[in-house]
Amino acid sequence: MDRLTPQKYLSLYIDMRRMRAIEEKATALYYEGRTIGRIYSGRGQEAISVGSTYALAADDAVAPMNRDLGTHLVRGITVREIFCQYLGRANSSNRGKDAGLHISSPERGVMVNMISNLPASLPVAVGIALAFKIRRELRVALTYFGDGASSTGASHEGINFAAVRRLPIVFICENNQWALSTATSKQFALEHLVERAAGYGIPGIQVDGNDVLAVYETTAEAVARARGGEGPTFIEAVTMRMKGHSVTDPAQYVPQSMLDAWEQKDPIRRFGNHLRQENLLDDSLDENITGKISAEIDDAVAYAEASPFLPAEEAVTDVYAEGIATTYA
Amino acid sequence: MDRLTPQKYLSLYIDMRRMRAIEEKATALYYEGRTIGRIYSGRGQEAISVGSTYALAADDAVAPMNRDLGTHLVRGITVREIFCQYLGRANSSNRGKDAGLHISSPERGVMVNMISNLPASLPVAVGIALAFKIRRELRVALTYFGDGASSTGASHEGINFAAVRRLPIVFICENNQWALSTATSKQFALEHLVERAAGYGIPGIQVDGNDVLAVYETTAEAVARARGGEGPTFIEAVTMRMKGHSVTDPAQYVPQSMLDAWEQKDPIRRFGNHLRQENLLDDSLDENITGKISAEIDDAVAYAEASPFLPAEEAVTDVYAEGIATTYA
Amino acid sequence: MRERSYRAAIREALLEAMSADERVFLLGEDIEYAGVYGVTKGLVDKFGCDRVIDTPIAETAIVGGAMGAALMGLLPVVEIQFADFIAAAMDQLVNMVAKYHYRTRTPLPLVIRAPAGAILSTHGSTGPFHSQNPEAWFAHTPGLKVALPATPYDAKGLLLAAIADMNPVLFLEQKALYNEKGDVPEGIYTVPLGQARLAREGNDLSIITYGAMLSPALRAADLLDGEVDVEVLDLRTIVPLDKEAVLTTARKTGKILIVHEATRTAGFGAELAALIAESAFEFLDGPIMRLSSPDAPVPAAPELAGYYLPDVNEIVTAVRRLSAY
Amino acid sequence: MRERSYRAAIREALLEAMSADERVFLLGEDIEYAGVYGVTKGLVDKFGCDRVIDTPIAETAIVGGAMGAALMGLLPVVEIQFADFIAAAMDQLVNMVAKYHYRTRTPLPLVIRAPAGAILSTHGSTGPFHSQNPEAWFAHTPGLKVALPATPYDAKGLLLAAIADMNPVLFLEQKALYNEKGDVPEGIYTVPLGQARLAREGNDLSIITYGAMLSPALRAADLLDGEVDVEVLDLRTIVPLDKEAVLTTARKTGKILIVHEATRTAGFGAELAALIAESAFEFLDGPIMRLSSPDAPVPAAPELAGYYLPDVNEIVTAVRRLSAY
Ligand SMILES: Cc1ncc(C[n+]2csc(CCOP(=O)(O)OP(=O)(O)O)c2C)c(N)n1
Ligand SMILES: Cc1ncc(C[n+]2csc(CCOP(=O)(O)OP(=O)(O)O)c2C)c(N)n1
Ligand SMILES: [Mg+2]
Ligand SMILES: [Mg+2]
Repeated sequence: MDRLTPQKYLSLYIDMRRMRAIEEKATALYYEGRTIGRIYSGRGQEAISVGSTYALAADDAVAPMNRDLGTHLVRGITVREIFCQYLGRANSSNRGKDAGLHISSPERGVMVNMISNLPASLPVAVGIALAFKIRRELRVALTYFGDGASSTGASHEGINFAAVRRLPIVFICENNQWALSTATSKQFALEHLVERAAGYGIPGIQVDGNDVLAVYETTAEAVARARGGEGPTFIEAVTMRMKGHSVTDPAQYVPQSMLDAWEQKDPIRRFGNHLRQENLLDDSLDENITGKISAEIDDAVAYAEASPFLPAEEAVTDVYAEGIATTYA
Repeated sequence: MDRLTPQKYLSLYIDMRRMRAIEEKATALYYEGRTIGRIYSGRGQEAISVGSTYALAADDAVAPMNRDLGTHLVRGITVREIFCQYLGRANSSNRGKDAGLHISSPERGVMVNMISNLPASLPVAVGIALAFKIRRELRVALTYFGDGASSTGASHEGINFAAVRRLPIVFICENNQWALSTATSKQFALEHLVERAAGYGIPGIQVDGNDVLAVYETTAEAVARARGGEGPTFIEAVTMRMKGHSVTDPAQYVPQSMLDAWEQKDPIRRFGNHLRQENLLDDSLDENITGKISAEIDDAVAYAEASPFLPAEEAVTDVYAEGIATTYA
Repeated sequence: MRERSYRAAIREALLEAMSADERVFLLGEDIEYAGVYGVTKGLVDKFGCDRVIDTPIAETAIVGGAMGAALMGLLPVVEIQFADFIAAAMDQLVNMVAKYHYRTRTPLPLVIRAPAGAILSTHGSTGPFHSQNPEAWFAHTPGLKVALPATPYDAKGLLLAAIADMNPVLFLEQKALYNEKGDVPEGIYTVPLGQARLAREGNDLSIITYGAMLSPALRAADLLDGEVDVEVLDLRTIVPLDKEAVLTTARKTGKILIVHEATRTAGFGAELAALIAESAFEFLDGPIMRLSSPDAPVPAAPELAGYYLPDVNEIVTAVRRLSAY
Repeated sequence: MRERSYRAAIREALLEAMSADERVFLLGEDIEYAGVYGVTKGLVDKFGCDRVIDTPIAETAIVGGAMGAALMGLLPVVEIQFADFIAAAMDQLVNMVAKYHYRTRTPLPLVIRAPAGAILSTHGSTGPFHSQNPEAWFAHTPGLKVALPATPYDAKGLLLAAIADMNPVLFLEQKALYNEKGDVPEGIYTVPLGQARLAREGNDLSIITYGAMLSPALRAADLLDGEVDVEVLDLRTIVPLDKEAVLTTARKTGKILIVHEATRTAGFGAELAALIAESAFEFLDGPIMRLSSPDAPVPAAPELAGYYLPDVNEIVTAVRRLSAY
């Protein structure tokens, strides 16, 4: 496993900042009636998708969920692409046929275009790892799922199958304490969800999901293990969903004290402070970053708004693919 | 928990003997073309269903699987009823509409009529336990599933839900080393399947599935825990499927050495020897038992063969129930 | 006249059923809080968490669990958060639940509520995974009943009938209608499963429909007033199907337009067309036409969704085409 | 003429496809050993356990896993042990797999093989959970293709076409046909998805069918020789549907009997009837009739199953009734 050089610290920080700023902008656009679908915010969880995705090599594969905007940014999905998606334009990942952060980009390793049904990407990511293993490629798959999604049969079947075949995959469970209005105490009878890993015979590691370096390092170790043929790892990244389930959810069921306590652990502020201590960040650089991000977002929103929608008749196209997959030649 | 009195030992022994003899007869009838559907034998696993079901109180509920003939016998399903079912007669549990050991008898606490799809009874048994808990009844549900069925999403969802709500239920996983042709090494990456229990936050106990007293005692402890409000227990009963998956499966994929080794641990012979040591059984009593069982079976087969089939037109009846469930009065 | 929304009518049915019969209880994700569409709001305060039970995200455990409770004499009402997610409980539902009475003659009174269909707003539609109309799968699954109420009155009365029914009933709430208002009597009343309602009498042509498409069908009929005299039949339940009502209107007008929001191929409209083509053939004065969503997932963006979903204008056009035949 | 069984034809297709293209691999329960119907027997010896992969009992992981492999450029052929168990993978199949190309324009070449339909023997039928014909669910799921080969020739050719197709294809092997023999050429050939086959020409009446019902339909037609001149159309795939062939035979004879083994209500026969009632109405000389299993689960006992399953005699009776119209 490579340790991150301090030089790279700044890009982690910037990507977390970008993630938050993009989601804030998208939320504002939602209220203006300008987005397609709802916004699902990963506020407070930025360290997870950003930190973990940094641990992947260029030709690894990742299957992010809807609070994993950081994954897209780290893999090089542009802010323009993201706003085109939020605005449902013809040039977006789903071309307006689907909404939300259902973005994929095979050429940049964002291999699975998530769907709403939970956690449908997980078994697919397992299949990607299976392909790597079949072809003896030293590549790794990474996927995410929620504390709530851990209760589904699909998560069980996928993780168990990966464990049995020792597939090169890393499962990150983002335990953000809530699944919509449901607290984790109603989701599982465990003190720590990571205890489930032992039930699959794979290593389980709990990590502070608000500590981007810890997330990076934990993931990098798991990725190295997967690449080394040692099979899957189950990482529980403990964090907190700081907003409602979606932009329409006031989340009154979340105790304010809980939000207050977690606000203290904000991953961006925390890492910012660390960078300042290390003399990698100061006010002027931070303002500079803020400015760059906001320019990037302004550009992207303008670009997206200038982008056309798909013509209405395309509502019924592309249900099937054309061409043939093999000539058996 | 009640310890079994030695006086009751004999009935455990007799029920195991009955189970084996009934299955042998059913297998013979299959080859004569006289049964409906295939026979799935629990040979070698008799201690599990017999021993565990003895641990239930009269108004507890049980959801057996197709190798759990012992459960039916212990709950008082008659041998006549069993052969009527094997022969698909109108007076059987499924009246010929379904086959195999898909028997239920609500009044005797065999609450779920299993289906082939694995392990569909498990979530239903969880629902039974939920009803007990909702109504604050001190009753317990018991269900079985295979090493193979442990890989399904349905088993995960059911066990986890029961764990979360601390429902009064006992899950017995009959690890008979095989799921059709699939060895456990291809089913899970655990040394012992019981390790999965910890992943649900419930007690897991491994028991020698060929030791009927051990099965009884382990189950009785779990039942007591459930009745005491302490929630579910996951029991792994380690055993061996001594026949093919069904009567049509020669099971050439099973190493002969494995069968030979397990033959030494035959649960009936083993318990018989124990009874002899305790002076509860001798040759003449054993012969007497053999005679009684074979008379019981002969009677049952004759009875079943004399029983009519359902009239053909009833193929399309009873798809829906009549009547109303509540008048809201 | 006591006006209530479709949502309120459903909540009222739950509340009155739970008050009248303590065996009735609710099981589902996030239903303590209110449910995504707020239908179960406040019920936990009245009935406690033993009767309004939040579950993990586990549709198979929910449906199987409800069945177990039904076997023990309770009357479970399940909420699946969106009809799209019923697929995650498919095996329990079609194999265990639907076939149970046939195999054992043990009744399974059990209701599965789920919001179905698309909503179109300024944010586009509810998209491919929160808009589906899977009723045809379940109409093709013997052992299940399927209700799709089109009005607040029916929503309450059909739900009360479904809870009182001895069989598993899939109750597909039309999410586009949650805010629609209509006459809803206080107290318990039932609308029998299997009785269609003649929503509008007419002589020239029949629209057969159900669920969210009733209201555009009626609007289309009004728009065509004086031009084509349109009869509109609201099926209310597709299983049991009121075949008599379908055949009666077919025999009366001889021209049939079937309208539903679900996709076309092998949708329930096909069954209606087949029934009529087999049993009212002699009375037909023209081809049996179907209007539905096209054979594609439900797109999200507004223009795509507008194009995709059947609406009043398309119904008007179809009626004109058929009546000109 | 090279005779092979339907089972052998399928195995040959797998073997030849795997030999010709190393991206093709198999995934499923117990397929190393042979599979329950012996279709994959011996393939692991030839191709090794990296290309014939036994899985845990986990239909959702199997279908999802196959999709992931397809995304990486492999060509997975999944075996679901019985079509009845596809329900356990429903969510992956209808929501993730079926809608993927529409949402992303990423092709998903992926075949799901599953034995469907009942077998009747001295031991009764294969019963409620090993006999089902779920094709209509999937015909109502845009994004999937559905093949139901009726002959050994088509079994091989359609499977090779399915593997070469860029879309997810549900390949429903008709388990009643596994031992049926027929002409099967050596080497790779494909039968295009979406091309029906006129299995018998006739002028008086058309039977439209597919899968296991083709053979009783042909026998019925032979029995009626001289009395009614029956045309028999074998659809081979229901998605894509060869609408031209359906409408051509409908226009030609004007009398249509649709036959399938699946249950009646909202079965695929309804779609065929609806298509004809809409697009060949003027040519009809009588009601469109459907013959199918009744709306009930598949019973196990021999007499029940005999009564339940459609057979030659019922087809003959139905043809006579319709031709007398
Ligand atoms: C199979 C399925 N059931 C229900 C839902 C509805 N639903 C959407 S998100 C959600 C909560 C998810 O919680 P979690 O997995 O913890 O992810 P988080 O939203 O906290 O990131 C639920 C219940 C769904 N999408 N899929
Ligand atoms: C959902 C589902 N998938 C596949 C099958 C086919 N099948 C029937 S039994 C069996 C093996 C079961 O193994 P296990 O659970 O260990 O039970 P055992 O037969 O050993 O008692 C399989 C794969 C099934 N019945 N249900
Ligand atoms: Mg969560
Ligand atoms: Mg086993």
